[in-house]
Amino acid sequence: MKKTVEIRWHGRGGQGAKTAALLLADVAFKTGRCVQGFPEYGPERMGAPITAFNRISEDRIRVHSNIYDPDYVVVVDETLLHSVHVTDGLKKDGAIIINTPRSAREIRGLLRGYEGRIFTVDARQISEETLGRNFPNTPMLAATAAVCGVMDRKEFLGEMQASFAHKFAKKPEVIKGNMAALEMAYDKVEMDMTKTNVSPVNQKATAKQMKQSA
Amino acid sequence: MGLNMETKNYSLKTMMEKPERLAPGHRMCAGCGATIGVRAVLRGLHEGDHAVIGNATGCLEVSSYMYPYSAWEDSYIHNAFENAGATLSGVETAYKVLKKKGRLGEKDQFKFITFGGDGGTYDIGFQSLSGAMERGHDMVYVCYDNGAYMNTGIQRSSATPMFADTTTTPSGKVSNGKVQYRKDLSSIIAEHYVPYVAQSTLTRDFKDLHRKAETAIYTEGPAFLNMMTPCPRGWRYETSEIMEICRLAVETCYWPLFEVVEGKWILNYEPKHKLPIEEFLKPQGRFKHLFKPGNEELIALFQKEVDKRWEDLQYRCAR
Amino acid sequence: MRTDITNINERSPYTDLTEGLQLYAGGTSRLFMTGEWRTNTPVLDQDKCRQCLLCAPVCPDSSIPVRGGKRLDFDYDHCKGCGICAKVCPFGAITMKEGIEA
Amino acid sequence: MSMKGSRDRQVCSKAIPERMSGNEAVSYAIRQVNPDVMPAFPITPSTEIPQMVSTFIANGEIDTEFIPVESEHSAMSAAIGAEAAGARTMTATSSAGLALMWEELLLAASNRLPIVLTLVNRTLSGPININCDHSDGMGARDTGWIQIYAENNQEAYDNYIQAFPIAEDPRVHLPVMICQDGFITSHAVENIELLEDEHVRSFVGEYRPEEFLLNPGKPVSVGPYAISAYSMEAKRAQEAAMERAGEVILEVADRFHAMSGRSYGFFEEYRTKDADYLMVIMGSAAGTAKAAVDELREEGHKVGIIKLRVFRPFPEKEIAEAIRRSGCKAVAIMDRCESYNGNSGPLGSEIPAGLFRNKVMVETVNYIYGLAGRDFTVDHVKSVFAELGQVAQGRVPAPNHKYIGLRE
Repeated sequence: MKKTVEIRWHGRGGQGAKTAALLLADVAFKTGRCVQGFPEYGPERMGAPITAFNRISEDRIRVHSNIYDPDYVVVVDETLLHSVHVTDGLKKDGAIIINTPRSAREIRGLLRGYEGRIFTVDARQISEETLGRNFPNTPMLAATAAVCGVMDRKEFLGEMQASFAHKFAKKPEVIKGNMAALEMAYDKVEMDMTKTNVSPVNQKATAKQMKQSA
Repeated sequence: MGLNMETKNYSLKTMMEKPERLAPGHRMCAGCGATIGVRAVLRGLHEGDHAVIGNATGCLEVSSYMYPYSAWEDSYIHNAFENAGATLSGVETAYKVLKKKGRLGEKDQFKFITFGGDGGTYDIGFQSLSGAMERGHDMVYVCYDNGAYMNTGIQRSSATPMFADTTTTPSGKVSNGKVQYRKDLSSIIAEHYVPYVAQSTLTRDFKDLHRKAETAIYTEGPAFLNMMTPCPRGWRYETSEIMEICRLAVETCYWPLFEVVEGKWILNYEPKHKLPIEEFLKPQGRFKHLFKPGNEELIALFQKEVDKRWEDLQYRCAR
Repeated sequence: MRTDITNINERSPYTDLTEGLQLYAGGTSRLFMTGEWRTNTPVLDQDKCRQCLLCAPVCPDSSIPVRGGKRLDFDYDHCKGCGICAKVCPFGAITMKEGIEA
Repeated sequence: MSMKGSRDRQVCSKAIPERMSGNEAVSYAIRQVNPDVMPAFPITPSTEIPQMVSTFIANGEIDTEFIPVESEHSAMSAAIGAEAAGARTMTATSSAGLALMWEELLLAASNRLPIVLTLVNRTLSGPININCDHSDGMGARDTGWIQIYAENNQEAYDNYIQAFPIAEDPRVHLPVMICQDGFITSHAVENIELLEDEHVRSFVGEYRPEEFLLNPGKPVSVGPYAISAYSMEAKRAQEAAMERAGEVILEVADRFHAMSGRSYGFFEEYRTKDADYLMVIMGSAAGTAKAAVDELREEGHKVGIIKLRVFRPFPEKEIAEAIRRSGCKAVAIMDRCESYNGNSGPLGSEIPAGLFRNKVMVETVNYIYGLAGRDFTVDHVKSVFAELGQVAQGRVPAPNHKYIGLRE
């Protein structure tokens, strides 16, 4: 993993993009990383577009500004693609991860000439299948972990299992569904194969998708 | 409460025997009504009980604790003008926690009484008072109501009676003094549904004020005591006449004596022959202009308002 | 360290004042003689006084001490001469005399 | 009201690695200190603190008495009553909340009450805005409170724990304001090293004032009217306490270092040795500035940072000495607050005055940045140092309190 990975989340107030960013910080912390997880605050209410950020690093993070040139952009709600320039400043060798049932090919048209890598995952479908409700942030968290490769699958799922066990101590029945959502999203996240310049960071993810598409 | 209450067999002799809790040497005006009232309220404290006295900025405060001279025999805190309620709620909460944490012994009994003029109580300190009453602190808030901002030189307050001549409602060629009726703060605090609210003033044997002070102090939870204490300077009457002025306020039903115990309204005194309001207004220079020929209808208006409020009070007490 | 205000006066250096001007004592105002404000002075006629004590509670300056159920003479160190006591006395036992002397 | 501490000889505490927001960190410290009384009124972005404390109380984790007052003015009023009564008292607020307290801030200090206030810095209206700048804290800079600013959640936590021993020291007896940047640190989850409960408790010690309202049979009078013959002396005595606060702050920092291994002073000098250009900055932006300095140093630029931690008492001589020692050519003075005096922000006024008084004649440029949450980035820091170079070499005149990241 490169020295500091910077991630920018786009979602809508109430969808849990902030929570996902904090959960990612959480799990990265538990795997020994230095982390930052913070939302961009305003008086916005339910439904308004919101932004959240992660920095994940091997050393203590001192920068306290927002992220303008992220390595990764995560879009929790694809309807934002019409209103928000989600790819602004996104690094050339970075990637965007979008919650959508559509293929990356279809999505690319909405990205204002963005040429970098696109990963898609149908977080809604996964969430409804595993949790019976639309909690897109849980699958998006797993997809993001898979793509930006700050930790490996086993490490990630292990830590999430542990934190769910703590978080849902009073209703363990929901743990299984949440874990299933994470695993499914981690494995199902798909890269647009029209692009070839894949950084070593994501060989794993890519290889995995080769298998699936075969 | 109720147990060994002194007022059960009240006698001026035994009450005046009690050690004085407001020392002489304070700088209040000669003949000040507030200090007479404060002394009476403090006599409501049982001997051996400690007290912390709070005080809003005002005549009483600037005159009773002028460094290094304090007239207070008990612990005393003055903070600012508008926050006597909040300040004493802090003190009372500290008492609770020091007891809880064992830093005060079981036998160390403290009572909490704060004094504020009508400025610090009806007006600028109203929010702080309302908050403290609503939160249910075990304290007594005593308003010494002299019907204007006397400390700053007799400006009108929401406790100033209609038509009073004050420095911000002067009577003049085209003015008859204050335009508005006074705010009925006793009722407003009663509507907070606190355990005890009472209205009193200085009476011949001070039994009414003593009983209400003692009841307020020894009632658990918040209590409010509204005490009319005339100000010779602001009301412009002959200084020595104060007790007569108070009697007339009660006999004309301008200042009825009542209390509200756990929401029950009780009328403590009903004049056999309710005196006309002129009797109360006449000796006071601040109402002099009302007695100019042609102003009879102003006095009639004043009487009308007094009657209305008196009937309203009788109704509440009859409920 | 309780406060002895006899050591605090208008010539005391700032280091001698109490912290935050707090007083660790009560009733220190007794040392301030408001009796000097007086222009009229109440005089008690012991023979006329029936010890009803109606005068004691009306004194704004706590200057009518009561001991053993009886009022003593005025505390002229503090009495400001307002005349309320004379007014409330039912027996004419208190008269107001011009000047500061009883 | 002096203080008899029962503080043990300091033993080193085990570091507990955690991750939490600045508000969580301060609340965690509050739980460890278990203060006696906390009156508070919610205001963004400090609201989480009274919420978390209320939860600790609801779960019986602490026996603090929380007073849900009806305004911030009443919060500080009740705090004054509780502290004078002998209870260890704290509150939390932001922005308009602190502004509403203003009158009471002065009284807390002049009554010499060691209250602790945790301030989550937010701009003052108007326009109304919930984001960070230092106008609230700076607005209270002359109220007689000690003010200590934090770069991140760790410092907010560490400063809070040091606040009580500083405030309650008999040489000081002044209230302490612990400041951290609203949202930027208060709501950002970051790594932190916590201390063990028992070490924090013994570090802070029991609160045992000598004189207090609730001392049975020993009445105290607080809050007099003082004629001119006493008032000026009282204010001078208060100023003397603020002067003494400096040494106490350093002593407490030493004890804290012994326990935690983390050292604190009036300010932190970051790569100032042999620096040509310095930046004096306060709060979370100092971290961003350090990151920029590292990059610039790699490119061969001799730049450094002075991160001001203690703003009151103002360590004028020490700052001047540090700048003199560095031998730098020019200093950028960064204000996250406007003074509306037509010349400079608060630091832009006080630091040059200090340099002048201490005969350190170096070029200074005052920059205003980050008002009402305007983001402040590594690139901004670099642009400031670039301009500073131009100014020092006489290529451009020194701008007069220039705004950073402003649309012009």
